Amino acid sequence: MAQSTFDRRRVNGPEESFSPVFDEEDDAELGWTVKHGRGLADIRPIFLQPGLVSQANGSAYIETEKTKLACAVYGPRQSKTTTYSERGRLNVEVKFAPFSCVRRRSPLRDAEDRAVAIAVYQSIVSSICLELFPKSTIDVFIVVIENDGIEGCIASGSIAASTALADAGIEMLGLVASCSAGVRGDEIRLDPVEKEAAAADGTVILACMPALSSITNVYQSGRVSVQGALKCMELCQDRCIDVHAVMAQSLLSSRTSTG
Amino acid sequence: MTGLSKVEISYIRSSLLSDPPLRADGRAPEDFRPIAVETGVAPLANGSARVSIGQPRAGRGHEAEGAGGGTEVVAAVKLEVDGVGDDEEGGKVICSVSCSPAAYPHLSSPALDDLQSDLTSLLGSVLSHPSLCPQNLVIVPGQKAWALRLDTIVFADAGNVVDCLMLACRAALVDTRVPSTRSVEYRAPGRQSGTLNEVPDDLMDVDQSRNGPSSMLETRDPSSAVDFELADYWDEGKVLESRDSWPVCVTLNMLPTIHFLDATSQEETAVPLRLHTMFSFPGGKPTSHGMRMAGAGTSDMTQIGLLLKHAEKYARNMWIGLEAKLAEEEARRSVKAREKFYGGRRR
Amino acid sequence: MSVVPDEKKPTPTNQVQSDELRAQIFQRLHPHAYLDRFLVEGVRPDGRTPEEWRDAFINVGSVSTADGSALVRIGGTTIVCGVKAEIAEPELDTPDQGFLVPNIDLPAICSPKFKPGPPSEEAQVLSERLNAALVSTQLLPLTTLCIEPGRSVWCLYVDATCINYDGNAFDAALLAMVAALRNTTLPVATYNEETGRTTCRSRTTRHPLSLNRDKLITGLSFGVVPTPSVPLDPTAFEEPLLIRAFSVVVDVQGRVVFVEGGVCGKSGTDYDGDEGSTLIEKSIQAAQERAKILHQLLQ
Amino acid sequence: MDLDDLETGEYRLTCPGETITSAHDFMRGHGTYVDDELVIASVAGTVQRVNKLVTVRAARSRYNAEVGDLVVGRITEVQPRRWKVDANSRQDAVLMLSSVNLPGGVQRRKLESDELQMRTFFEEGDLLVAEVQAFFADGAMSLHTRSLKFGKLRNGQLVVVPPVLVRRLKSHFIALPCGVDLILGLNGYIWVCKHMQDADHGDEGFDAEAVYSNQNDEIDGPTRLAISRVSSIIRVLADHFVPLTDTLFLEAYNWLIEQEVNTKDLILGDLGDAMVAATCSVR
Repeated sequence: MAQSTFDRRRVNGPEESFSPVFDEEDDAELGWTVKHGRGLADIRPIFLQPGLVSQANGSAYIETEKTKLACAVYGPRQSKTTTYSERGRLNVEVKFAPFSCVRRRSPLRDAEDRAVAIAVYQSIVSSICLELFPKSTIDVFIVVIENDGIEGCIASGSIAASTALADAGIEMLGLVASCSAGVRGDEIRLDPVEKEAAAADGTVILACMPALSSITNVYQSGRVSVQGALKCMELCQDRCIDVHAVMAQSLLSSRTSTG
Repeated sequence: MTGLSKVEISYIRSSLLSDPPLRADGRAPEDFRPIAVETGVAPLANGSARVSIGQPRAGRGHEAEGAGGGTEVVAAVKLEVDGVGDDEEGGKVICSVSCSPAAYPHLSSPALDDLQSDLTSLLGSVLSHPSLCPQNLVIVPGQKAWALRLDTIVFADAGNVVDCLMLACRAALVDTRVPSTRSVEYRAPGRQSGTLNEVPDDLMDVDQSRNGPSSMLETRDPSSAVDFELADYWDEGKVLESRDSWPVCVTLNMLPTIHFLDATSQEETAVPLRLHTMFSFPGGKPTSHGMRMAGAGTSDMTQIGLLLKHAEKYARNMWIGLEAKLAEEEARRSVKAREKFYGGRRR
Repeated sequence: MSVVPDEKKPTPTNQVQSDELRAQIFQRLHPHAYLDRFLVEGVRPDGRTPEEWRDAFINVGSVSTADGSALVRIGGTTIVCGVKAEIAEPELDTPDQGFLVPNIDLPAICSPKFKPGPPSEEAQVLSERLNAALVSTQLLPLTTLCIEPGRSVWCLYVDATCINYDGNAFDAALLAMVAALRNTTLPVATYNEETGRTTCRSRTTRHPLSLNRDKLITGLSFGVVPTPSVPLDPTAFEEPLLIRAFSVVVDVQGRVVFVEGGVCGKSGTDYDGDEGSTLIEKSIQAAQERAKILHQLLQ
Repeated sequence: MDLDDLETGEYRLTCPGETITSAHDFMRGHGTYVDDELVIASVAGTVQRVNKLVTVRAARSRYNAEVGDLVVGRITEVQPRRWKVDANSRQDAVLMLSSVNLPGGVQRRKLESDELQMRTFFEEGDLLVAEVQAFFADGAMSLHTRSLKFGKLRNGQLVVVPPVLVRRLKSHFIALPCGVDLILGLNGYIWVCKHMQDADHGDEGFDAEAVYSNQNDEIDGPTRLAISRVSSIIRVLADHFVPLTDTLFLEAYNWLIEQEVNTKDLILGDLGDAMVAATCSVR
């Protein structure tokens, strides 16, 4: 929104500026009735392509309709810190492009970047064999190009990060797939878009390794009943098997195309 | 502190897995250390609470390592008047956590910053969720609202800091009073004013603050209320509307076959995987406000299903305990507040 | 990682692998000599001739959260640019002019040489050059961004983010910014005298920006190496080896509107006056030809 | 126990800056300084006098090492030919590679290969018991583990108490009858572990595998319970600022068993008070 502080490292605009205000307002209640022609248990189609960033050790670009983000993996490389660590360190940094949200984001790091980074970190950290990389750091960088709900962002970010790690040839226990769900009343919708998530009572994000049927992350917000949350997790876990297939397919086809 | 040695970690883990499970201080897996709650600790705040888990060994410095000690947190709520943006309903909850460097003497300052922002984002994602925003933070619909700043400070961390933080937050929020306000309206003379005047000797037309979504219809009406004033009355104000929804947190530390509660720092190091669950029981009905898995390790559906059932039970016990304590504190408080107000007047 | 000794008879596949390995080691240890060997033969490490451009690709309007957007790829270099329009008060001395705020971000994702955090020196210099190019050419007359003189104007934040950095970010970023601006549409905004507020009527009724059609610009970058050739469109490997680099900005009619010395490379061996001017003439010619192709892409 | 022989026979407490006596008649000791011909306290604590020497013993301070002290420490860093050890002192202590027993005989020479595998002996976080050997010029203490009594610690847990509570005893290795061993580090770190058999001693019996092992032995439930009990006793005694002796542990332990107290209730406070009252009054 407003660019409050003068930053001599960037080209600066006016001291203050505001998002345009529209006379006709969207009704927030309409969020849940958003039409997108998919069933409650359907997720958005995933376009996933590994190896897009040629400079990185591994990378992936993911697009699920309006959620678009790129992820690159650098490492394992020597940790900067001097203290010895027996296990490798995983570092996840998330950056939203200034134009990625409905309101312009200031280019400075904010709390949401960090929140998404922590969630993605939790999703993928247990899948990596960090004990094989003493003294090393694996950097995972994510740039969100277009954001359609923080839930989708975390889920897609985890998928892209896991794919990029596999693309970088880093040893892992399994691929991490992730899926989100929104609950309103008794109705559960998988992979909600931003408006749906805003209109929902609560949301659940699940990350798991379908190959090992183990869960690496559970992230629930808003209000949900225990039964509702468990039901969401089960539905998400089922859907993650499909996501896993997409990930495996994209990795295999990228391998065969590059020879 | 350089963490624990491998043998210490394996000793803690194997003790927990032995039958019956055993912990360093003799507790059973589902036992908490003694919890102390005190509200109204910050006189200048609109609501505040101090919570400690385990016995704080204040003033004994770094000996917290290995020797137990306690986790101690203070939470305080300050209300600030804030403009309402064009597409906002008004009222917001802003959380922040700061960690005293004394609580983490072994952390470098960037690591401390990271920890603070991690805890802040955890608290914020649960407590600042729109579903918890109290309706009565609106002062003048479409114009002004209270911004609720919930600041917490971690004074000592001997493990299980998240549960302690959430307890302190709930206690402080329940302790919070929103000052009574009345909207002030400027009207052309001669117009009929249908106002309810609580204090008759007021000079201006006053209108009792109208809260809730019903008044949202008038936000674009230029002749409606534009400003407000504070009521001068012994009562400090009204409680927050969603006070029965602010959740408590129970952290379940997970080993493959068992789980345990209220881990000490050593236990947290030895058993990194945990599940934070936030529950509230408005009207006795359990509602989950947040779940976060943290730490390296994996779980599975059956374990999580089981954990959640247990978590609900533990959270309910904690909720009931906290409610009883808060009711006690409240009784004490209103007497104190009344005395303070009239005492101040007489002087 | 050891080179297979010569006396050993390697199997054919081993032979290929070890040759590749040796080339890699040579490239890492003596990058200058490595590049020179190629240029002497009239080719470059990526197979291009020194006078060859990399393929360019533009995709516009894919980011729905932006008021205008473009994705540009030149070879491996990928840049996404989005325009966000906001409303601001104009400066006192220019009450009828809006703002155009171009910035480029080179995040840690795009290359191992960038770290997370505030903009690197390279990003700061690039932002300044892009700003200079966009402002000096008057591609977008700022008066067209005025809503109510002295009260309310549009402020266009043109933010480019590099996803993959393989050299020549200037060309790609400028192309992305111009394409994004061409793609940008603004809602109809009105200033209400009474309330002092600016509002837009509808999200759907939108108008494109009034760009100066004949001022559409493209940037073209060249490198200077000791050998008498000017490798254009340098890659990330070549960039640090150049002793000089410069960029030419050409408009739609082929007029040169902007020439600037580059950021990378160290000064030192300069060409003699004559040699230097023919070099520049040659490059400008190359730029004009290339510009035609890019303009077609933009249309 | 009471060694100070102030003529008045009473304890005197003092604070930094307080004048104690004249510098003409007395010599200044630790915890004091001389200004304007007066001996002035520089720490808060009790005044002690031995003949003409006046010292102030701080009520609470970090550990002040002396040569020959037994300490329990934790490795913080592995450096070329040495380990850095946190021993609750002003500086990290140093354990030289040459001051430890290495596998293959106590007297063997240190090889380059030993330098390369220092982490297989001690790594970051490991606890060890050692003796203060000497001091470096900069005041850092040098440790050694060249005895079979010393080395890596296993099979138990660490309890930390203020160093002043650990008195110098005849032996700092205490075997309690409940099957629990105690190692009282003079630096306030106390190791509580399962009783070790005084098995085959002698240089030949030196078993590198066992000395540098990162595996715990099999420990049964009752022993674990006893370890946790003893640890709690130490914590409670330390909370009440009671100097620790071997007899005290025994009495407290027996009291706990007699009263059939659940260990976890000790941390609740009241019971701890009762225990301290019961055991300390006996003496």
